[in-house]
Parts: sequence; C-alpha cells; structure tokens
Amino acid sequence: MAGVFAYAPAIAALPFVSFVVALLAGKYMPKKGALAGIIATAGSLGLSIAVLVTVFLGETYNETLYTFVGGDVPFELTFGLLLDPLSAAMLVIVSLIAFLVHVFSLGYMNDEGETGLPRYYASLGLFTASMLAFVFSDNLLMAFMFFELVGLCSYLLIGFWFRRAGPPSAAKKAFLVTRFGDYFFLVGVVGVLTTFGTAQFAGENGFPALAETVLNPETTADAVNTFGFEPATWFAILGLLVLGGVMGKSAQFPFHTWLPDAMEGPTPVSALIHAATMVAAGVFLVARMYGFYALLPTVLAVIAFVGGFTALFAATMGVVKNEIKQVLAYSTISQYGYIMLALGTGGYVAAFFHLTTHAVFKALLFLGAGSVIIAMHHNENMWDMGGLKDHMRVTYLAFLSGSLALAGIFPFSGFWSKDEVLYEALVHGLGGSPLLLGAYAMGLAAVFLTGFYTIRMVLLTFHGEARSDTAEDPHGVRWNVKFPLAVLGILAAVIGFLNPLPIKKLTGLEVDFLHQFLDSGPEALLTSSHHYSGLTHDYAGYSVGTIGGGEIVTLLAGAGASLGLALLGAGLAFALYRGAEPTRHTEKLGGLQTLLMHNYYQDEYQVWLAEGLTLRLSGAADTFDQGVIDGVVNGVSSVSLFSGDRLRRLQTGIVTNYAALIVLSLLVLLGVFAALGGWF
Amino acid sequence: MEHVSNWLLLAPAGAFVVSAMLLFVIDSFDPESKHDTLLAAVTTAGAAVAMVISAALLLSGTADSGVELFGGQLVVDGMSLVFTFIFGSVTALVGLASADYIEDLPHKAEYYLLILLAATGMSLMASANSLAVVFVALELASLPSYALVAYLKTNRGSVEAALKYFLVGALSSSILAYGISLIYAATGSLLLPDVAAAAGEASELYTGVFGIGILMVLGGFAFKTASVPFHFWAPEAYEGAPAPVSAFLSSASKAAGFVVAFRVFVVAFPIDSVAGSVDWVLAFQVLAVLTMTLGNFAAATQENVKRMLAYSSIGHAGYVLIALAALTGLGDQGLVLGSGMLHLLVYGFMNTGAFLFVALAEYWNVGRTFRDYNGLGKEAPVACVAMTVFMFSLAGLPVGGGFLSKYFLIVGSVGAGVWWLGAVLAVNSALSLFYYSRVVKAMWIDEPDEPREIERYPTALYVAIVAAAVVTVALLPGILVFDSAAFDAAAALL
Amino acid sequence: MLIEALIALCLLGAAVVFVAPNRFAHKLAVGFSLPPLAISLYMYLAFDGSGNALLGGDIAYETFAQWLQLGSYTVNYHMGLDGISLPLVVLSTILTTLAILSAWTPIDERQSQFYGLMLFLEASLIGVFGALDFLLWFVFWEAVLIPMYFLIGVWGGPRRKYAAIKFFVYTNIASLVMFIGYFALVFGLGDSVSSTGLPEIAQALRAGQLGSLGIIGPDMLALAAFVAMFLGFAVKVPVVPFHTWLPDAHVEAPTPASVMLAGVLLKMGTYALLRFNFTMLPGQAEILAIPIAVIAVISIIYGAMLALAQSDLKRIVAYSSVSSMGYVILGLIAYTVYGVGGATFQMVAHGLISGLLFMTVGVIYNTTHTRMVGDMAGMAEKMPVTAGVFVAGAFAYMGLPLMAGFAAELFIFLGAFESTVLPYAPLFTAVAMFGIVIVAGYLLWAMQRSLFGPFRLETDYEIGPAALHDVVPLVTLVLLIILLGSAPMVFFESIQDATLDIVATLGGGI
Amino acid sequence: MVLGAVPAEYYLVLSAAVFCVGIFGILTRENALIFLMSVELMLNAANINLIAFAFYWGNLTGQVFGLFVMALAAAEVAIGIGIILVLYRNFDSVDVTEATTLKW
Repeated sequence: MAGVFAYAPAIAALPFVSFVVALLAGKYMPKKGALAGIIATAGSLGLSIAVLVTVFLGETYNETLYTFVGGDVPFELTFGLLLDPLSAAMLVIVSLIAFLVHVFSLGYMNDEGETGLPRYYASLGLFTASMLAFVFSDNLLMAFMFFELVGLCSYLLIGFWFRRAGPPSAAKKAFLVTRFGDYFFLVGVVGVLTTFGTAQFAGENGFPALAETVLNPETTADAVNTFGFEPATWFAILGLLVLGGVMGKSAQFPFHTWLPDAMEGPTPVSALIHAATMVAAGVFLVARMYGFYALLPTVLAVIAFVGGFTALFAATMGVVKNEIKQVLAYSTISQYGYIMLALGTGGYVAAFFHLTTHAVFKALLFLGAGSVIIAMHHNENMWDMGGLKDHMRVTYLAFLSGSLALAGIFPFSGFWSKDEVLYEALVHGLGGSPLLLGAYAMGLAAVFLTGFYTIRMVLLTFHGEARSDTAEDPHGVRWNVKFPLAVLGILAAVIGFLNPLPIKKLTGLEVDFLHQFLDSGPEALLTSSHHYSGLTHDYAGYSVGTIGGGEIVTLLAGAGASLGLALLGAGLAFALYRGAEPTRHTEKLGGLQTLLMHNYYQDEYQVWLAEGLTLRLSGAADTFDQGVIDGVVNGVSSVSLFSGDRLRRLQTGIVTNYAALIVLSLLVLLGVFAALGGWF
Repeated sequence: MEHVSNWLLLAPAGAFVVSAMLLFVIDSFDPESKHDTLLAAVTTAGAAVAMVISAALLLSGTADSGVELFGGQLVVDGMSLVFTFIFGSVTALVGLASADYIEDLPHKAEYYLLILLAATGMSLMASANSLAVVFVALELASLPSYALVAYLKTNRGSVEAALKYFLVGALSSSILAYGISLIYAATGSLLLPDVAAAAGEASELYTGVFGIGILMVLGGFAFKTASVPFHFWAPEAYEGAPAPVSAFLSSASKAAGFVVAFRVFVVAFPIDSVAGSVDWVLAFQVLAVLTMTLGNFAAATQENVKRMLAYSSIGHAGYVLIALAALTGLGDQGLVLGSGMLHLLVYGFMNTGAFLFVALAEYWNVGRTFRDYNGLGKEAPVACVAMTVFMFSLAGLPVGGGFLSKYFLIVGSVGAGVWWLGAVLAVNSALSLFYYSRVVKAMWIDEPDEPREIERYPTALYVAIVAAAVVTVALLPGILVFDSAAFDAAAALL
Repeated sequence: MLIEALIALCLLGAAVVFVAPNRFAHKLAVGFSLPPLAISLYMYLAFDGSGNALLGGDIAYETFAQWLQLGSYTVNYHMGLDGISLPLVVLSTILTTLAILSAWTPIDERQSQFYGLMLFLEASLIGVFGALDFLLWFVFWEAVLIPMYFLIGVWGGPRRKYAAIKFFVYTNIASLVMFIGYFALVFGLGDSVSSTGLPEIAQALRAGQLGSLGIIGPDMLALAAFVAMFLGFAVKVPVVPFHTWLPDAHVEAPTPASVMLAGVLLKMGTYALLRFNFTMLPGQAEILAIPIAVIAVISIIYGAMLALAQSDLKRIVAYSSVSSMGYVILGLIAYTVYGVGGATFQMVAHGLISGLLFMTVGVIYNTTHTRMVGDMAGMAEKMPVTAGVFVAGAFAYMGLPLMAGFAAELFIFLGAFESTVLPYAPLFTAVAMFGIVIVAGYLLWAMQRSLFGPFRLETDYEIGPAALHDVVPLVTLVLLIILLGSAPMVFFESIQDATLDIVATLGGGI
Repeated sequence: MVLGAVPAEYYLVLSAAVFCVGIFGILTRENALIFLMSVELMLNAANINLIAFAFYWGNLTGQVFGLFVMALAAAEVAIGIGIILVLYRNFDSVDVTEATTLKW
C-alpha cells in the first residue's frame, strides 16, 4: 500500500488540472468545467482515502520532491510531501468538502444560470489544489507559498460577482487583511529559514526538533543563529510572527473583519472557505508545527487567549445578525476561536477533532443556507423567511443536524469536540497554568451564546409563518443540492463518535479513534500527539489538574457545564422566537444592539487605518514628493535657466560696454595675480 | 635641419596659400566669375589637400619629434599637424557649403580668398614658434575674418557683428602686442624656447613686468578662443555673420587660438619657472570655469538657434581650457592636453556641421528661432538626422566623437587631481544637453506653426553637412585613428 | 562573436526599419527582433561559464581587441557575459520583441522611426550588459538615452516634452557624476592598472592597490568614489529621493517605451551598482551599509505610499517600480548569495512583471483612451482576458508564490535577513518587507475601482475585447513569470554562481 | 635696469601711459574712428617697449617686430575703415554704440 504515496502529489495535481481545463476549455464543456472539477476532486478524495488508509496502517511519508533553489546557497529551498496522520486526515476532509461543494455548485451556480462559470470552476479547482498542497507540505516555506495561493483563490471567489460593487470590495478586504497577517508570517518564515537553515516540519532535522535541542538544557547542541537574542525569546518572536499569518487566515481577533464581508461570495465558496480551506488553513498550520509551538509557553498562552476571546467576541455579534450567512460567518470565527483555544491549551487532538467536526457541520450549514437562498431567490434576510421547513424537508433536517452540532447539543458531533476543547483548557488551567482558566471561561461563556444564536437562526428560517411571498412559495432544489446536504447531515450527527472522550473515560473503552490515530506514526517524524504533550509538559509546564475527585468528575463537570449552557442558550432562543410571528427581541438591547450590529466598530477603525490614516499619509507623501522633492528638481532647473537669463544680459549689445568689461576683468585678473604672485 | 624634405612639412600651409593664389589668378582673369563652382572647388580642393597632407604627415610620424624651420621661427610637430588637419577639414566643409550659400551674392572670389588666407594664418599659428610669428599669424587669421563677417554688407546684423568683432579684436590684439612687448622686455627674446630659457630669471627679476605680460598674452589668446572675459564679440559675430563664416570662425579660428595658447604657454612659460610670477594654470582654471559656465548658462535661454550655438561655442572653449587648466604637473599631463586637441578635432566637424545646418535653414529662409525649426524633420529628414547627430555629439552623447573627447577631458581633469573642474564640466554638460535637445525637439517633436514648403535641396550644402555628420559619427569608434597621435603630440610638447 | 552578432543584427534591423515605409515597419521590426531573441536564447542554453566576469571567472562569448590609447591607459573593445549579465541580455531581447509586438495598436504614426529606435535601444542595452571595458560600457550606457528620449518625446502623452527632457538631463548628469567617481578610482590605482577594463580595475581594487590621488588618501578616495558612483546609479535605478523623473517619464511614454523603461532601463542602474559599487568596493559598501539600507527601505515604503496616492494606472505602476527597485538595493547591501543573487533575480523578475503591467495598462488605454482609475469601472466585463492578465500581473507584483516576483523577493528577504554586513539586518528586512502589504493595498484598490464593479466609462469610445496581437505578448509574459516563479533555478543557477565571488570576501554567510 | 642715460623703467612708464591713454579713449569715445586711433595708440605703446628693450637687450628682434606691428596696424586700420564705412551706410552713423540690434 505504500506505493500509493507515489501518487500522492496527484491529490493536489488533479484539481490543478481541473483548474487548467476549466480555464482554457471550460467555455466549451457541457457543465462549464463543473464536471472536470467533480471528477478531479472525486479522484483526490479517493487518493486521500487511500493515503489515509495507508497511514492508518502505519506507513508515513516525508520526502523532498523538488528543489526550488539549490546549489551553492546557505540553505536549499525545497518542496516535499509530509504524509502523517494529521495531514492524511486533513486531506480527506478537504477533498471531501471540496467534492461536495463542487457537486452543490451544480445546483447553486449552473442551475441558477450564472455566467462566468469557467472562471468559477477554475478558481474552485485552484483553491482546492492549493489547499491540498498546503496540507501535505513538508516545510514551512512551501506551506507559506500555498497558503498565499489559497488567499489568491479566496480573493477570486469572493469577488466572483465582480459586476456588483460589494464583492470586489469584500475580496480586496479579505486579501488585504490576511495579507497583513501574512506579512508577519513571511517574516517568520524568513526568520525560521535563516535561524535553522531549514523549514522542515518533521523529523530530526525539522526546525521544531532543532529548536527543541537548542532549548533543551540537557543537550549541548550547535547553537543556531538567534540574531543576538536568547534562543527562547527569539523562538517566541518567530512563533508569534508565524502566528500573525494564522490569525489573519483563521480570522482571529483583530483580523476577523474580513470574514463576514466575505459572505459576498457565492455560498458554496463560503462553505469551502469556512469549512475546509482558507480559514482552516490557519489553525492547521499551528497544528502542523505544533512541535515548535509546544516549546513556547508564552506563545501558547497568546494563542489560547486569542482563541478564547475570539470565540466569545464573535459569538456576541452572531446574536443580533439578521442575515443567515452573517450568523454563520460569526459562528465560524467563534468556532475557530475554540480551535485556537484548544491549541493554546495543549489540546492538540481536541483541536483537530473540533476542526474535523466543524468542517463537516459548517460545510453543511453553509450548503443548507445555500439551499435556502436558492429557495428564497437570493434573499438572505431571515426576517423574510419563516416556515420553510414544510417546503424543504431534506434541507431542514440536514440544517437542523448541523445546527445542533454547532450548538453543541448531545449527541451531535459538535458536542463531543467542543467538550473536549473545553476539557483540555480546564484541566491544563487547573494543572498549574491558571492563566488558561481565563481563556476557558471565555470559551464557556461563548457556548451559551452559540446555543442561542444557532437556535434563533433555525427558528427564524424554518419555523413560524412565512413572512414574505417568496417564503410562501420557495424555489425548489434538485438532487445536486440535496445529495451533499444528506451526506453532510448524517456525518454531522455521527462524526463526533470519532473521538468520544467522555465515553472512553467513563467506560474505559478505547473509542478515542482519532486520538489513537494522531498518536500513531513513526517516532522519527516527531509529529505524534504524545510527543507534543511531552513537549508542552516539559517546556510549557502544562500538566493535568482536576477538580473534586479526579478526572471523571472534572470531565463530567466540564461537560455538564458546557451542555447545560448550550441548552440554556438554545432554550432561551426557543422561548423568544418560537411563535408563528417572532418579534425582534434584539432591538430591546438598545445601544448594545447598535454596538453589536456594528461589530464593535472593528471595521470602522480598520477602515480608518486603511483609508483615514494610510491614504491620508500617502496623500501627504505625494504632496511632499510633488512639492518638495520634485520641486527641488524643477527648482534647480528654473534657477539655472533664470541665472542663464540674467547672465546673458551681460551682453548688452553696446560694444563700449564690452571693452569696459574686458578691461575691467583684465584689471581684476592682474590685481588678483599681482597679489598672489607678490609683484609689489 | 634645413633639409628640402622639411619644406614638405609646410605643405598644408602651402596648399592654402597656393589655392588662394589660384583664386587671385582666376579672379583677375574673370572678375565677375560665373564659375561659382570652380571657385568653391578650388577652395575645397586646396583645403582638402591641406587636410590630407596633414593627416598623412601626422600618421606617418614624420614630424613626431618636431622640426624647426626658419631658424626656429616655425616648428612643425604632431600638434601643428593635428591642427592643420582641423583647419583643412573645416575649411573644406565651409568652402563646399558656401557654394550654395553665396550663390546669389557678389564678390565670391574675394570671399573664398579671405577664407583661404585666414586658414593660412591659422596654419601658421599652429606652427608659430616665436611670439612675433604668433602675432603676425594671428593677425593674418583675424583680419580676413573681420571682413568675412561683414561680407553681407547690406545686412545690418552682419555689419554690426563685424564692427563689434573688429573693435574687440583690435583691442585684444593691442593687449596681446603689449603683452608680447612686456615679455620681450623681461626676457629679451621672442622665440619660445628662448623665452622659456629666460623665464626663470625673468620671473625672479622682473616679476611684475613678466607677470603682466603673461596675463596680457593670455588675454590675447582668450580673445581668439572666445573665452571669458574676451568672449563678448563671439555671440554677436557668430550670429551676425553668414552661417558658413560662423562655422569657420567658431571651429577653425577657435582651434587656432588654442593651438597658439597650448604652444606658447607650455613651451614658453614652463609652469615651474614662471609660477613665482604668475600661476597661469590657476588663471586658466578660473577662466575655464567662468567660460564654461557663462557659455552654457547663457545658451540655455536663447531663442535664436545660431546665437545658442554661439554661446555653446563659448562653453566648448571653456571645456578645452581644461586642457591648460589641468596642467598641474600631477598624473599624466599628456592625457589632458591631448584630450583638448582631440576635442577640438571632433569639434571641428560637429560644430561646423551644426552651423552649416543653420546655413541651410537660412538658405531656406525658415527663420532663426527654435520655433521656426519646428517640424523640419518631416521635410528634410536627412539634414535633420545630421543635425541631431551634431547636437547630441556636442552635448556629449555617444552618437559621435564629441562624446569621447568630452569625457577624455573629464578623465584628464580627474587624473590631474582637479576633479572639480570635471565636475563643473559635468554640470555644464548636463545643462548643454537641455538646450541642444531643444533643437532636436523642435525638429522632430514639435509641430510647425504654419505649413511650410521646402523647394530646393542644395547639393553642396547637403554634401558638406552629411560629410560632417558621417565623420562625426565615424570619429566615435574611429577616434582611434587620432588618439595616439594626439596624446603623443601632447606628450612631445610637454 | 555572438554578442557582436546580436548588436549588429539589432543595428542592421534599426537601419532597415528606419528607412522602410511605415506600413511595413511593424512586421519588419518583429522580424528583425526575432533573430537576436533566438541567438540570445541559444547563448543562454549553451552557456557554460562560471564565476564572475569581473573577478576572474570564466567569461563567455568573449571578444577582445584594443581600441583606444588613452594616455597611458588602453581602452579595449572587450565584450563578454557571465551568469549575471546573461539573464539580463535575455531579458532585453525578450522584452524588446514583446514590446515591439505590443506596439501594433498604440503606435499609429511614424512607425518606421519608432521601431528603428526600439531596435537601436535593444542594441544599446545588450551593449550595456555585455561590455567589460568601462569606456565601451559607458558608450552604450549613454546611448540608451537617445532612443528613449525620442520614444518619450515623439510618441508620448501630453506632457511628453517635459518628461523627455527631465529624463534626459537628470540621468545624464548622474552619469557624469558616476564617471568622475570611476576615473578617480582608475587614477587612484596608479601604475597598477594599464587599462580601463572592468575586470582589471575590479581585481586591482579588491587586491587593495588603491593609492592616493592628489591630496586625497586611499580610504577617502574609495569612499568618495563609492558615493559618486552610487549617486550616479541611484538616479538611474531610481532610489528616493532621485526618483521624480521616473513617474513623469513613465506616464508620458508610450506603452512599449514604458515597458522597456521599467523592464530593462531601470535594471541598468542596479546592474551597474552591482558591477561597480558592490563588486569593486565591498569595504566601502560595508562602511555605508546602514545609510544604503535606510535608502533602500525608504524607497520601498515611501515608493509604495506614493503609489497608493495615485489615480493614474501608469503612475501607480511607476511608483511601485521605485518600491521594487528598493528591494534590489536591500539585496545588494546584504552581501549574501541570496541577497545579491536575489537582487539580480529581482531585476529579471521585475523586468517581466512591470513590463506585463505596463503592457496591460497600455491595452486598456488603447481602447478607453484614459488611464485614470476614476474614469472607468467594471472593465473586466468588457475586456475579460485583459482584466484577467491584469489580475495575474498585479498578483505577480504583490509577490504571489510560484510567480517570479515572490521568488525574487523571498531570496532578497532571506539574504538580507541573514546579512552579517548590514547591522540590524533582521530589523531592516522586516521593515522593508512591509512593502508587500502596501503593494497589495494599492494594486487591489486600483483593480477594484477600475476593473470591477458596474461598468462605467467616462470617455466616448466603443470598447470591446483586446485584439489577439495585443493579448499574445501579455500571455507570454504571464507564462514566463510563472515559469521563473516555479523554477527559479532556470536563471538563479547561473546568477548564484556569478555572485559567490562578490560576497566571498566579506564572508557574509556564503 | 639702466638704459643709457634714461632708466628703462621710464620707457615702461611711458609705454604704460600711452597704453592707458589708448584704453581711456576706447572706454570713453563713441566715435568709431577715435576708437581706431586709440587702438593705434595702444599698439604704439607696445612699439615703444619693443624698441626700447631691443636696445636694452642688444638684439634686433624687438625692432624688427616693431616694424611688423606697424605694418599690421596699418592693415588693421584698412579693414577697420572698411567696416566703419559699411557701418555708416547701414546705420547712418559712425557711433559705435548705435549698432545694438544684436544683444543678449
């Protein structure tokens, strides 16, 4: 089975081919490139599963395939594949979602008579290809490069409807904000390369391993170039720099502002961006180089707090939104906050677990929302909906499954993963890193809000009476919409059983499959989860603490708290929005609502930074440039010409003046040289 | 020394004299000659012969060590041959071009005659080895020039120009004569080597007299080379004179002034001996800076093309003055002196060509200002390409030999440790690019104010212009023909 | 003799095209530009030199003949290529051919003169990159100004005369300053050199044979010469604050001339900086490392800020060139293989990318007759391929991975970050890198306003998709950019090889 | 520096005086003919030196050159008169300050 690794590059290459095909020949193809994309992503999915199986059977792969730059250079820049449990699992998730999104697009785009489809499918193909390549990158540089390509594709797709004013602006914002983060990332990449001479993720020669040897007081390793800093300080700086890219892509506070705007793109694209590609790329990167972050307690704390804060912060905004996709957007930000929280608190497995479940249920919710939007003739306002559940059965059921998962209601997938995230935060907070408890508290508070806004969304959309004409007679959807919804709906319900930690703890059954899987793989790669927990323990001082009587009590208390809060939120929403004609309760919030609707004025200050400050500054620079610098240049020219004009007035035209000037200058000359030569 | 073959060395000057005499003869037999072409042909041929002989003598190395004639009154060496070559080429071009320019004017024979006599005077200047010969030759070159400027005697500009030229010239030659007399007073000799021999003593004993003499002689030469402050005649004379005469004066006459200055100052006033009396290198440095700057700055704002060329000619005099101003005794002195000669050589072609283009424009009556030249490129592309070559070469762009020779001067000044002279040249050169390119802009870029029709394309004038352009371009790589000769000549002189 | 063949073919083409009738000029020019392109590609493929031509490495395609005797110095006709100059020669031939192709639509009068000048320009550029003797090099260096002056002045926009003369005089005076600086070095070397050849001078300088000139001692002389040459080249590059001729020249120049100007002419400045200042006087570069890095960083950030303030598409690209050239300076002062090699790579990469953007703007201008961002919107609807290429070019400019610009900038950042010559190298690098954010800002903003949104055009012109002959050069450039970006070793191998000797003495981490 | 009974300096002073008179004339007079005369004076100042110092140095060079100068002065006057003649024809005056069409 190891032979499958030889074909692994095709996982990314296939969608790339579909990109080329759709770009060049999409116009002439029956479904304008959709088929090429579907076939390619299906191929990728198949290969990814094969790789997953192979990895599951204990084979891994970490090879350099292409030398980007070699020769007489201090360090080579290469491309290669790292196929270990983490990337193999992620490949399956990405290709699965991509495949379903392609299928769904048939219904959402083709059936709706959109133009520019070849461009759409080409971008989608490239998007998938870039993300897949990013996932199996074996070094930070390659990861960065595909990370950027992911950014490009999201730009293209968010701005797909370029004829309107909104999408291009949203696309620009998405790219710019993430670019701002990527700036730090790139500095980090350059720093890592110049510090360690390598950017490999895995193995003894990977930079996390090198960093560990440097930091390890017991080894006397060759010192790396830390540019005059203490190694620990310098590594923390590098870690934070790379984290900049993560926060940008994963829409963490304060870089989250691009994501709600990105809803301007077609809904399937939103599904792809939020569930499996762009936003996921950020947190995946942290997981990918967790061996490095695990060495840096400060950075871990930053990650945890950013995550916890973002989770809570985004959830508050989700509460008041009126458009279905807006609610989902803020929920995405919030959920990625949880993943960051997990990573920051040492919950490597929990993070990936939540990444997986979130990928499924968020893709489901977006596709479901897409289905609703088709039905509503592209009206996204929930206050114009209502009562849709009777018209669209499949969509409703699937959407409900996703919503319950999002809200973290037992036994849907979100419950298991979110619970594990919070559990990790709690035990490590208790175990000697009390700071983490603050992050935990924020995460916990967000659970309540999540429950509330999710159920509010479901009720407003599907329940009650139809509040508009379109809602009374919605547009039907076809199999190509229903099929992905069905697949994902089932997955959203059951995928939590990949790693039901409470069951394991309570019953002692070895049902934590994901944990076992991520813990497998050869030691030499240094990417197993127990290696990471060893590192967090040794270098970040993370250890497990409990309340009351031990692990089980802690677990149950934590799970109970989160489930209880989720139910409380859900129940509150149910109580408020249950009726046939729900009222706009959020208006009662008054000033708070205004604040929330304006997203805490985050956009305003960022727009001010971009337009008010930077543009004004550049205007001033331009004035300075034209006035002073170019003014000097033109001034020199004017002065020269003016003095030339004065100088030629010497030539008066009167010959006696000439004679006088000649005699005078001769006399001056004589006088000067007489003085110099000492004639007298 | 008095060997027959040595007389051959005077053949270039002889060629001028003989053709002048021939013109006399022709004119006496046929006073109102209808044979315009014959007169022009004789002039051109005579000058061409002079040019070819000088080149042959120069490149064959016959006179490398310098041959003295007439008891040392004349000397023929590399430098004199370089300059007779310049005079020959300029005279040939001017003679050729004049065939068309003066075709409707009377007194053609006199016109050519005066040109040839002036050329004769110049070639004597190149060989003058005594202050007496210097003065006589200089007057021989100057007097016909005054008359030539006044050639358009019903044209107020021409007459006024001649008057000013003459008056300033007369004043300057008086100053020169007085300077020579003072030098004679201090050294007791007029032969340059003898003056040099006595210079050390003279500058100790008769410091003041000798010093004043040197500076006055310098003034006389400054007049001939159109250097500040004796330049006042130049803009007017060049503007008012018939354009071929302006070409002749600004190229050949200026070169003649320089060859005399080179020889007299280098040979007769060795800087080591006379420095106690007057540091003429310093004087030339001052003059060079003033001349370059004044010439170029005044040229920058002219509206009249011919007057712009006149001022630019002053600017170029300033460049060449660096050849004397950089004789600081540091580094390779032959380099900078030779560069001066090379620049004058190239200048002979490019500047003559430029004035001849102005002659062509006058011939067409298109007007005198830049504005009048607008759009000429469409109607007379060949001549305008040639003019573009002249302008850019004068400005020091690599379309012609002017590029290399100008940069050689900078090289020389840097090598002599007076890099700041090079820097001043640089600033001026950049400014010159501005005003030279105005001509180019007018010809190629600007649209004419009103439609104009050019009816005739004068052959001889065209041939002269194109020949000048071809040689200018060819001198870019082809300066190798003359470079070692010039540098050797300079080295021999030093 | 191949370099001579290149130059001779270009000059022959220039002469023939110049006198040909206007209606044949374009095809003739394309025809004449192809053999040099083919030859240069062949030269590139057959290239087997190694080392730096100035520092004793193998010189490929060398021609040597004595030319002039300048006092006691010989001036030789010495041509030859190494790993640094060869890619630039290839860049010149490629861009010339494409620029000539792209001139079909915009150049509608005096075609024969236009194409003649373009070919003359190509000849001069090849000469600049091929010459190994100073005076010979200088001839070509200055010769470049002439065709460019006419290209801007005759076929340019409304303020073309001002722009042309500004370009002309500004860069000319810079050359003069540099010239004095160089010859101060030559004379400072005294008897240890006997020619003005670049290799001889470079090796003598590196061997520490510089003496004093007049009253100026060796150290002062070297420093002064370094500054003079740096100032001279700085105008050409251009770096802030000597950059103001550039936007004017770019805006007024016709598209093909802009392509050549941004694509190749600016590289002359950085090429010369590399060949002269940084190869010959490493010690002085080290002394001046901080000021130079400050200038580089200011160019990058300030240039980008200026680009942000513009609303003329060409002006945006023009100012962004200032910014991009700042990266080159930063790479050079790093004195590392990645830094210097990356700087050279950036010359090629930026040549292609800025050429692409100028061409694209030109194609838009051909149909809309305006370049003002505010005058148009939603162009992507009417000109989809052109808009697509614009997007590709813009992202290439922003340093999108797998495109040439990213590779170049990455090399520079890597090289600069690890520099041991430049104090506080990581800090300088990090600040400079912020340019990648601003560049994204102004290009995305410009695209949003002009390409996207509801269609609107302020000028009265019928617009439709660009013609095939306009699109072909664009697509070719995009493909080249992607090729170089995904396989940088195509050029970087030879560049790096020629760079090693330059950085070796300072030991700035090889 | 003694020259017979009269010291050589005296000749120098004399010639300088004559020279200065010439210059004074040039600077103050506007009549072209007087201008010419002044130039003659200056040339003659040179001649005084030449003759005096030919005697002083005991060689003939100065005297011979003095003759040359006189001859050239005559030629110069001839040309000068010619130019003044055409000046008069064109400007109806021999005032040298009248002809100012060419300037700057």
